Amino acid sequence: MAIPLVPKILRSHLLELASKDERIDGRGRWEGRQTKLEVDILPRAEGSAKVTMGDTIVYAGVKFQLMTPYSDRPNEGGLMCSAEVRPVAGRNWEPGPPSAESIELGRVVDRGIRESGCIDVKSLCIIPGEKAWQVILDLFAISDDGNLFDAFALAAIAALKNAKVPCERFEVGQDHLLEVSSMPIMCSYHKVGNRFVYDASKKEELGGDERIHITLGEANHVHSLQKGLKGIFSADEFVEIMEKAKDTSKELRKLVNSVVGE
Amino acid sequence: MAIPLVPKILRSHLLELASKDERIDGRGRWEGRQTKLEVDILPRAEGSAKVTMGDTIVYAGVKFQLMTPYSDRPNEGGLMCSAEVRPVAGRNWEPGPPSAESIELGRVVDRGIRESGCIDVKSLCIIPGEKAWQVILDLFAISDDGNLFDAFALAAIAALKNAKVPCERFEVGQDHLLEVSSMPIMCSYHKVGNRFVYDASKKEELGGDERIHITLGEANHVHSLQKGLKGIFSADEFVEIMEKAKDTSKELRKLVNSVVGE
Amino acid sequence: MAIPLVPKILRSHLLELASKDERIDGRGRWEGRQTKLEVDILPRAEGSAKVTMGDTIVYAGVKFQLMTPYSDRPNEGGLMCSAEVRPVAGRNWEPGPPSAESIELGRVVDRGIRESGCIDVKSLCIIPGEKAWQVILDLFAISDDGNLFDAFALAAIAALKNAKVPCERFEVGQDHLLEVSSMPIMCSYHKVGNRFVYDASKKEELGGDERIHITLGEANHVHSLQKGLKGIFSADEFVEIMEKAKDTSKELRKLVNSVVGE
Amino acid sequence: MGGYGDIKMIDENGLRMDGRSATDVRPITIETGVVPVADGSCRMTWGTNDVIVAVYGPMEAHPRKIQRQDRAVLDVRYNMAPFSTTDRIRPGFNRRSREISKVTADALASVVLLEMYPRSKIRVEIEVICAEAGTRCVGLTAASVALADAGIPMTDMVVSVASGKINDVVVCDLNKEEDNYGEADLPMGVLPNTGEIVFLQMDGDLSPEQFQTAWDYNVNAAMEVHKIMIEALKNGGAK
Amino acid sequence: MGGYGDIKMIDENGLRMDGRSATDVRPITIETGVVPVADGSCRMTWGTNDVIVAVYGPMEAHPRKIQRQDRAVLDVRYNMAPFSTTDRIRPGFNRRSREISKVTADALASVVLLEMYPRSKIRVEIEVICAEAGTRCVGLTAASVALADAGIPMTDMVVSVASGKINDVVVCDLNKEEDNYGEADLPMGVLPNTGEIVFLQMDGDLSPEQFQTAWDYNVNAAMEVHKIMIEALKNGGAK
Amino acid sequence: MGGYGDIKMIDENGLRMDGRSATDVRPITIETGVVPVADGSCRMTWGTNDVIVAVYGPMEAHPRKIQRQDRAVLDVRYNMAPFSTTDRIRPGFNRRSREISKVTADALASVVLLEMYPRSKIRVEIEVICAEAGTRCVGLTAASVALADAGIPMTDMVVSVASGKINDVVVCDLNKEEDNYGEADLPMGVLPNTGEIVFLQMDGDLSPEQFQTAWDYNVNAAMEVHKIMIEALKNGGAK
Repeated sequence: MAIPLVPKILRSHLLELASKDERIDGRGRWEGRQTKLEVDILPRAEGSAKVTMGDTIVYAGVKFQLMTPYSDRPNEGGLMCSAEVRPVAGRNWEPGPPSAESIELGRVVDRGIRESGCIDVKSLCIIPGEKAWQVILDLFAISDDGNLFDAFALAAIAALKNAKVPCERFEVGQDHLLEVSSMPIMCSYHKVGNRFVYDASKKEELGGDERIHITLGEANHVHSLQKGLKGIFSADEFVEIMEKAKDTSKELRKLVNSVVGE
Repeated sequence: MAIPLVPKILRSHLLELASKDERIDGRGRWEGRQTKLEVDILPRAEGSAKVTMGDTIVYAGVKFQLMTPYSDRPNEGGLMCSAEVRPVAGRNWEPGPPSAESIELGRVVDRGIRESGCIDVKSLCIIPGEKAWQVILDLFAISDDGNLFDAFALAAIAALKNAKVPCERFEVGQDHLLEVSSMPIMCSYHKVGNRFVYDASKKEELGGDERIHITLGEANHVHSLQKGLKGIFSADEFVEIMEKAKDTSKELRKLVNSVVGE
Repeated sequence: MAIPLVPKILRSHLLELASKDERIDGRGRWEGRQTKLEVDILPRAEGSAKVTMGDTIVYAGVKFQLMTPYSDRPNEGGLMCSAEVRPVAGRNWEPGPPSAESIELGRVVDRGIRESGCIDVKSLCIIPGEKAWQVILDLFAISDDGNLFDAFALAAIAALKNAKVPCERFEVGQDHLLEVSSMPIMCSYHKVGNRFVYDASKKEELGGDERIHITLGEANHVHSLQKGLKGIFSADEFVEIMEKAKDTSKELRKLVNSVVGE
Repeated sequence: MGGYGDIKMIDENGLRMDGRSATDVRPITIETGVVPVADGSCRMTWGTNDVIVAVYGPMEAHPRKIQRQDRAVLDVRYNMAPFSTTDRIRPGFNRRSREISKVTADALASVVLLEMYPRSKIRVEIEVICAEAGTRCVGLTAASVALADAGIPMTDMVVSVASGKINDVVVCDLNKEEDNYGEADLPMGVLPNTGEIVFLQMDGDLSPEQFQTAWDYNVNAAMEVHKIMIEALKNGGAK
Repeated sequence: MGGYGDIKMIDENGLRMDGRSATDVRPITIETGVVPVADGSCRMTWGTNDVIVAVYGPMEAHPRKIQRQDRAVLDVRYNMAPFSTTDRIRPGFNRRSREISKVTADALASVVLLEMYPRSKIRVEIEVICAEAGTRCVGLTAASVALADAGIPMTDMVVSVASGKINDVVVCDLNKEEDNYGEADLPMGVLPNTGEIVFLQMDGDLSPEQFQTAWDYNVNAAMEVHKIMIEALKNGGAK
Repeated sequence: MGGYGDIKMIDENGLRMDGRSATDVRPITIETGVVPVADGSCRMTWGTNDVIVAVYGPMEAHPRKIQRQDRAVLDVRYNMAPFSTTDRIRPGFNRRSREISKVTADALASVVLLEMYPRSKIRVEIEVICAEAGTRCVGLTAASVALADAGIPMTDMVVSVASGKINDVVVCDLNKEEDNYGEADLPMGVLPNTGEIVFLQMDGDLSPEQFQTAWDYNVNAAMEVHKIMIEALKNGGAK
């Protein structure tokens, strides 16, 4: 991303708002933006989802390819997650090889999905040692107004739960839904004006400090964490956002279920 | 290419010449530069040609490799066309990854050859599903004084018509000439001083506007078109250059035949 | 490497010292820095060495992989030598794709090893046409105070002589020492203040002119030469350093034998 | 161009497999303002094609060496999303995309009043979310709308349509199946106010007469598509 | 995280295969000044991990466009040498290394007084010569020591430790075998003076209670490791 | 160096397979002005080698960061055309070409009076159109001629020749077959006015005596080749 030139004035404005416990768009500290989830919207993908969180808009698409299992894991298929933020998504996203920001974004979302074990790679095996499915999950941002992490993670799990394995096209049986055994949900918190807020907007990201990404599964098991950007936080601060993440992840899980069915 | 710094003065000079229906090197509007075609001049290539058009000089070389046909087209070999303009060819051609200019040049010349169907990829098959020829056509500019497009296209078809399939070296039968069933010819027109001229020199390219590339086959069938660079043209303008292209392509076809035999 | 900014003053200082037959660190013209050779110091490598020459420090690591022999050489394995100078090694080594300096360094060290024939690639074959060893020699600089060439070459031959072929891990027999049939030794000379000196330090490299690298084998057979950098030298100058290289290579050969055994 | 086999793409009544006549264009929808953070944007669906264009700028051109003293730089990127086709597209460098980006930029630069913004840059980002056939035409047309949505002055809009040939018959606006088995493709970019051309490519095989028919189909279709563009810009904003 | 098979990693007495208790850290050595040409450097061995860090700077940041008017730029690279692992690592671009470099830089930037050196650059080069498990923690910790060795002012050192889970039991500082079969990994970067956190990653599966245990193990272990760091800096220079 | 099999490359009369004696050089032709748009150029054929060199400059060096205040930058590129060898060469980055470009630049920089053109750049483009053996020598020699053709002042020309060893016999100027089966290769760049050296590489195996013979062969051959170069420059222009 190009270096944004305004953050100093923005920072002091955000600090002032924080002292009155206010946010730049009027939200409460733990309040997310309006979130809309649509699925099955990409005709060429086997699974797809679109997430709109305020002015942040992302797509997720799931494609399948046949692969030969690795010789040391003959009973397993593969899961590949690729996140791209192309320059379409905002003034500061530039063309060229992936930036460190973009790599971190992709890897953190990938770990949230992967480490939850929601896709059992053994279930992707067709003929041991010979043929297996590789699931490719592509995340694609159209409009970045902050918190691409949560938008990507939400679109990712919804697209997976909505994906049909194209057995017929590849002549290996009948089409069926991809098995997704659990539902990891990511909640991200950004330190803005000396305290963490949920679902930071782009302005809050630009004028804020560190961010913390928490991926929770069933029974509030932790599957993935990441602290990003320069900044220091205390154990107490962490305990507070972890508690909030437990509540928020429950609500988002309900949203996914209401859209794709349980 | 590096950004040339003189075009403004050059543009007004060209405009003035155009108003008197003159060209910077004294040629008539539809007059090409002196063109020399030599074939079979690269000892390591199976087919080769060198084209000299005024001070523009290019080589074409044809090489053969064995390939396994693609599984969805088991009866076909392949044709690959690669055009390189390395910094040897002129002050403004710079080292580094291929520029958009260079990519367009290669793809337009490639389409002219490919879309004419002059190489029947089925004739390149040796054993269906197992072995086929890949024809590799390499275009290489030594001196760029304008209109590399036509020079490349002419060298390309002459090198193909002159190519010997090296069956003996690869132990798959006896050497024979590559089958080339038709002869696509490209004619390029550049808008210089508000009207199109044929075979623009480098100076005309630098100070001109858009260019149009027309590839014609037998019976004046159109095989490939490309409008390049910023500029607007009318249907009438296009009709005029299309008629000229019909005449010029006939002459160039004669030249090729006179050098490589029909 | 970034362009160093001090060499003019440095050059005249070195010139003055040379006129008194002195060197910047007090050494004699043909005197090398204190050299320490340690082997078997990398637990994850099958062969390894660390060379300390004054403040220049490098590692060499040998790894083995199974490969399929090339179809035109079914009885041979492979030897690959890769030299990396990462930015850890000094202020002027920058990140990014390998510089021309770095490529030359790697290729010159590689040729010294390869051309001596010390590794017989036929001895690396396990099953002709099917399975062979690929020996990968990685050279890695930790601290560059000049003359990485000799440090790399010394670490390379020591690591090879110390390498155990990991047959057991790959289930192709019993572990055994890699066969190394001879011991090429590189000696490098740098023109500093109008005369060549042995084992130039970084300051001498920065303020000097051309360098000459000589790799000698048994009976003073020459296996590899390289003249690097801008500069002119005479046949007499060359004869002088060649004679010195014969002496010095003998001593270094003794050092290797004393550490890894003959 | 494929031209494979003997598949019949046009029936005895001159109708195509999707029921269109030779001159019919596939259904089109246009929506502006779909990328909220952009200065202008547009989503265009055209048959099963789904293309999103965002425009950023005019803004300062950096690094300085890309600046032009007398006009704005127009930076156009055409890209297909990995999930936009049946076989996934690997992200990264791609010669086809580079060429389409260049000819699209050349076409747009012919109508955008770049001289009004010296030293600045205008970015046009064309993303194909779902591809059928003719994505370069959809991208170029949608880019015109997005530039208008961003308030960038232009001498005219560019409307791009491709006619082609199947079973030796010229038809307008090939769909996917027709494109797979088609024998020629002639994409053009037309200025609706003057009928002039700013974009032209072609490959395949067309006799001089077929070529003229395809050209005429394109110009006529462009006039129709232009009406839909004007309507969308009048309605403004996202639905 | 692997989590494969039913291998027993902890015996009936609660001891691990290498004899450590759940809270024991592997043996650590620290030596400064090991890269003579650098402004500061450190070699840290931690179990079989062997990591070398060199610090260059503060020096002029070039090219100028990377300069910041109000502070130094911290340029951190984490890299694994090709011979540092059982399977050779190919040199070159690597997404994992890029991410670790970034989070390490973010952690160090939280404590280094970058404002003292406007327009300059500080380079931190982390090279893993031999890898066991937890290389990112060793790299970050060793970088703190190397920065101190270079005389770069910091508000505190960063001490990084990872606890994890094997056989459903939380243990501190996983070794290689434990990491291969482990079910979770929680690397943290702790400031010993305040107990605050500047580095945090986690993957695998931890219940809320297990998570708390792993967190506490890390904070306690960091205090121990910090003592060794202080001792090494007091001794100074290479042995 | 190959050194394969027992092929006899020298007959009982000491003649080589192409009829040359041990010290004979292959036939050479030189033509200047072959790249009309360049400031200087040269085509050199040497046996079946066919090499074209173009020189551009002195011209302004940009970007500015590559400029040197006290001299010109010499930018040399050695490249083999894809059709120059029996097996096609893929265009693109190539470590061998990068090294040859560097040592060629180093050799030429030793004789070109770079101090006469501060802040400027001289580009030397060496293109191997057809390769036999010894392309680096042909390239370096032809570059000298092209620089002279461009009027760039030099203290001397560089003449480059390689001697080698086959069947344990030292011979001058290996041809392709000799190179394939040869046991050593010693390319040198000689200044004909002084007999000094600006270019030197070697690989293979040479005893001290063989080495001296090969060296002498090269120096003598260089004097002969130099005459052809002088002749070509006197004749000037393309034939």
